[in-house]
Amino acid sequence: ADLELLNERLESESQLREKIKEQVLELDKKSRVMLGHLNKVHSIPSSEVPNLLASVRPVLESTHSIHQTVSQLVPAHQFWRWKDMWTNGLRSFVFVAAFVQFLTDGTLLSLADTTAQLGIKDEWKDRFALPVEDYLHGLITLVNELSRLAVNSVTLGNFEEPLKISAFVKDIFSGFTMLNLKNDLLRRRFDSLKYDVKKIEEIVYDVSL
Amino acid sequence: ADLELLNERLESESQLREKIKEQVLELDKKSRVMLGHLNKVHSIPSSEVPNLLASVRPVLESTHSIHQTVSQLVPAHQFWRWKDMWTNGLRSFVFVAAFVQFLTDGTLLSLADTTAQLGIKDEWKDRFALPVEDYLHGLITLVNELSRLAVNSVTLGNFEEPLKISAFVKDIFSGFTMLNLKNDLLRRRFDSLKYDVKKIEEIVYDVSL
Amino acid sequence: ADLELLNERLESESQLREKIKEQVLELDKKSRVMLGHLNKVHSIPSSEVPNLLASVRPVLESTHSIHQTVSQLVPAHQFWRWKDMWTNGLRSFVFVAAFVQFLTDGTLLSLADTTAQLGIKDEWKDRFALPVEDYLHGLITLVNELSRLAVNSVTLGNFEEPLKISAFVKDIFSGFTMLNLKNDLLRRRFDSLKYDVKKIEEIVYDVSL
Amino acid sequence: ADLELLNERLESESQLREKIKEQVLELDKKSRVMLGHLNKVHSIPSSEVPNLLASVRPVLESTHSIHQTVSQLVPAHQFWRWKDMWTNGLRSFVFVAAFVQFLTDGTLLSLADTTAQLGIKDEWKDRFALPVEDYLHGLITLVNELSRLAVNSVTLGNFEEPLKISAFVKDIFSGFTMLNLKNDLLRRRFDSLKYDVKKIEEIVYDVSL
Amino acid sequence: ASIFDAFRAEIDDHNDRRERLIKASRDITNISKKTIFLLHRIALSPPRDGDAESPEVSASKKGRANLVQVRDMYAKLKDDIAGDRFWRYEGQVSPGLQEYIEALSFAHFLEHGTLITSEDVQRTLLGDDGQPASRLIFPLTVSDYLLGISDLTGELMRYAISSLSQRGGRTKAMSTLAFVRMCKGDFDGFTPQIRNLSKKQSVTTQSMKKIEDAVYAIVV
Amino acid sequence: ASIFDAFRAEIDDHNDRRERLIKASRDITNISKKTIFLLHRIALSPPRDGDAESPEVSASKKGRANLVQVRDMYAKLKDDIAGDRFWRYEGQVSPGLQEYIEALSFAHFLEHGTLITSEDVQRTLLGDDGQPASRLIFPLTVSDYLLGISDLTGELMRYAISSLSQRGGRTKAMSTLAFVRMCKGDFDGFTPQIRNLSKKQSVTTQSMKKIEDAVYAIVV
Repeated sequence: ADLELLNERLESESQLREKIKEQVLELDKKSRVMLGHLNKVHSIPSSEVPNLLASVRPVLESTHSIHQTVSQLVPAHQFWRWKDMWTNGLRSFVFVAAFVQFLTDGTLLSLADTTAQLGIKDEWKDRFALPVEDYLHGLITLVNELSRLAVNSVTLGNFEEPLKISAFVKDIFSGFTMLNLKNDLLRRRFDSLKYDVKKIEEIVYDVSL
Repeated sequence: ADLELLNERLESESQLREKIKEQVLELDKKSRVMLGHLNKVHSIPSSEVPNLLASVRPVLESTHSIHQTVSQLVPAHQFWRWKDMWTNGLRSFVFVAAFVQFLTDGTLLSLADTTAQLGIKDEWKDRFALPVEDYLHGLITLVNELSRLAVNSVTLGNFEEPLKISAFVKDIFSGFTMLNLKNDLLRRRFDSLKYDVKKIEEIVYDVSL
Repeated sequence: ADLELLNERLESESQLREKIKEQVLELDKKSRVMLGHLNKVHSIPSSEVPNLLASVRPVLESTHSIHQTVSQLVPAHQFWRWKDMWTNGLRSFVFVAAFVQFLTDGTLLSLADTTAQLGIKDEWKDRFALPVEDYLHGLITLVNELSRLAVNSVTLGNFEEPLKISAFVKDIFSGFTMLNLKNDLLRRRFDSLKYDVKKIEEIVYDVSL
Repeated sequence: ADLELLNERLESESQLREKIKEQVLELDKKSRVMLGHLNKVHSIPSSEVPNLLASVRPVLESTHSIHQTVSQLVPAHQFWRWKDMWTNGLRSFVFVAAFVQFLTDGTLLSLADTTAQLGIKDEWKDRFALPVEDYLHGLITLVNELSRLAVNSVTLGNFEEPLKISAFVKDIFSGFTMLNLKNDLLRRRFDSLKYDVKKIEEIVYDVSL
Repeated sequence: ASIFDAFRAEIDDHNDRRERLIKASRDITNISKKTIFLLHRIALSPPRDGDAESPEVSASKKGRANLVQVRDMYAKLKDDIAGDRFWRYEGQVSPGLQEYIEALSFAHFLEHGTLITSEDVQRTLLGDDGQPASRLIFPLTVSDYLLGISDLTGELMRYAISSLSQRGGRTKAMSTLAFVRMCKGDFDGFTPQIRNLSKKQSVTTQSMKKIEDAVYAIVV
Repeated sequence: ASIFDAFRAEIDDHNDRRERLIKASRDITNISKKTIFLLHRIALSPPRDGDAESPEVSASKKGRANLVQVRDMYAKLKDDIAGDRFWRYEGQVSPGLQEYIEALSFAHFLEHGTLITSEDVQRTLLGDDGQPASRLIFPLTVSDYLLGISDLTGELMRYAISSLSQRGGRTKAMSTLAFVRMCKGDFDGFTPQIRNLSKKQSVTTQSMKKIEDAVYAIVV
């Protein structure tokens, strides 16, 4: 009788896993669509960037309702149990939001603003939230991408962009320097940021000659 | 400013981790003490078992206050975030409690009774609980140990014990057969139970000749 | 346009996969139920075996309609494309059918009869069939189980059973030795059969004393 | 009794480890602060460098008392037993001290002077010292950083700096080539120095045009 | 034990067929690799006065002529991979097939500057009579097509960077870069469904960045 | 670059010393392994009439005589491992040292049936004058002691199972089993502090179960 009860619990967990997985697949699709759009930023003139961003923003907004659905599926207090299922998607949304913001006005999107842009509500916090760590992962992806953008904007004849990128990235880098990171993936990704910073500085050097 | 805030959060998480770790070290000590005691069951006559169990029970009870401390350290809703830190200890407590129960009266300790014996309160459930999975892990360890006990009790001239063990283990095994297990560690450990069951049956066979 | 076409193909394949998976979950449940029943054969007197088999047969028959559903889902000539999804279940059905047959009249169920007992029609052959390899896997599982049964039947006082098992298993074993198996799972499982055969021989020796 | 003795030894070692760890965390904080400050050297005019160095020097000096504390914690003749705990911090202090010296007067800080600047006393030598290996690691980090500085100083319009850096780095590089390094981390890091030297030469070439 | 006699024949047949297909796959891989080498060599050779066609077009023609051998090999094996057998031995057939697709798509790119369609690839795998669908030697899976093309991007990286040292190389490199970017973008959507594609996409991304860096170095 | 001259000498010294110690560790490992083989052989040989001592005691004596070579090697190396240097080269010294402890503790067990104390092990590692503490060639770490003894349990498993086929083997096996159980129980408490001990404890557990199964097989 005890084992039957346990089996019911295992069954309902496995059903819940399936339901969350469905939502996660949706989120992954949206993530790929946005990354596909943003990838074009490397080959278009800066005049076309606003249109590009205009095509990304509604997709980003469309994640809100899925986040809400997930927040309703996750049982109370079980955010940390299930979060691994959507962590990758969430980190790429942070990247997308922060990249869009940078391309829009050159500023850094704060954690609070990112949370808002992803439509994540504070009252879901025991079921769905944006942890600091994932926000930081998204920013590192942004720096990786910006070092590529610095290269390609010069190729397209835009010599101003690397300067803007360099200043922006230096701020993020010096912010990270102050953080007391554990010896984990985030730490290793931060260590590799140096190469991006250096590469961007070399590009600024090249265009300054 | 945003990054400073983030750093504070990272710092406080790392302090919390240290504090929980201290408690986990205590739990691990108790676990080793009890396993050390119970290990003697393989080399003593059955008449001495009650004394042995009497020395284990107070240690098991002494875990209650540590569980309580951990339950107070873990922030609300974050059980699943931190549980990996003490999972191993918890599983060995399940084993200890279930082994003590078997040695006492030959019955199987239910999940609810195990939870009670470990002093885990239902009202902590978003901070400290005994998940089904860990209970099942403990039972598998019990079966592993009982196949060893079957061997050694025969060596000590106790030919009744294997019969008792065989019946008990068969019930657990057929219970597990009904469970819809994911393809994970628990599943693999269950698959290996067959060998224990078979070994115990062969011992029963040997003593029945 | 080409890529869209590819995408449509993948989508329809993935829908098909979902549909087959649903059926496979049903098959797995039936498999668990039958294995659960048959497990009792190790602890009941032989007089109760017919009743036990009577409870298994209808479940085995109930797989026919699922096999039919799967055979209708799989596109023409694509049996080998999808079969990995249900191989485990199918092998355990072979074991169940062959075990039931052995317990009924002590004979070996042929490949053709197994196919019939599982309700697999010859006209489905490019969509659903019972390959030799899976039939052989089922037989190996049967031998594993019979070495266990030999032990337990003696314990229950049935000294005839090991003799019956021994003769039966020797035939299967010598059949296997004729096969030129590659270095794959089937080969490794066959290599391990030696231990079962030896174990059964020892039991026959013990009871002949 | 012997085992109890061993346990006491382990306990006291583990307490010592905890105490040293506390100090190491302090050293890591100081390291992060100084690296954070020095990072600004890449984006400020050379006239502001003296102020920057003035903010770093007191932090560097504040490590003396921590080094002293560590030297008192470590038992006689056990320097190499514990040094892994603070090696990373120590190497980064070597880098900081040597970088500050270079920025101050363009000279290379010797091993003896580095030892003095870190407040490491000769009489501690069997408990706390600066091994050659760690000094050399610090110098390699310095060269890595100087190739970055060469790039950024040109961007800021300072065309003298690369010449100064180039001469300085060549001396260090030719010093390293005299060493018979084993195939370890130091060797691999030295091998990568070639790229920095080459990069700096290209910059000198560019500015000489 | 007589029932095992029949099993024995079937198992031996299976093992023999498996061996034949593994060997054929190795041969096809070799032909494809040699063809790719040939494509690089001819396409990057300087155009000579009086040549009616560009080096790329002539590379492509020679390459495709070379690859007819592969089709012939498949035609010879057709009993071993007909119908359901293709799916049974997919694991043995795929490696060579993907190399073939890589070579074929490279030849196609050199002549047309576009991505060869899966239909075009399938069309090179018809039976002797050249009739459509019903005469397929075997069906081309989406997975083999995409994974074969994914390998192409690494070759295109080498091709683009080599061509940068030639006259007109920058234009060539830019159009190759555009093509690689398109592959990267178009294939991203397939990563969840196609096993191993995601690893190959990372390689494609690396190749793309290498071309970008090389083009950048020419610009500044 | 003159400052690098001094570094050069120091680095060369370090590399040479490291090599010397690695070589010595290998030699010590060989001597220890041979000694263990000798211990098995003599201890399991049938006692002969008229022998003053049991095979175990005579094995132990010969084994310990053999192991004096190891002490002599350490004494010869003492400058390379004196004081703080021991800690610098611990990684090179440990492997041989642990094998030595395994052999020494086996010899001790055969004669006394008990666990050799860490003090007794340390006593075999004194300088020439045989004076205590101040004359240690190097300090014995808790880790080397425990890891060396942990390896012993595998040898004891082989010893116990071999002896079961001899007269009086069951008693011998039972007392060996009791000893292995004691090692297992006593060392469990050290697993969190000693790296790699937990892996060796699993091996000890396996050895213990093998002896238990072997004894069981004799009983039924």
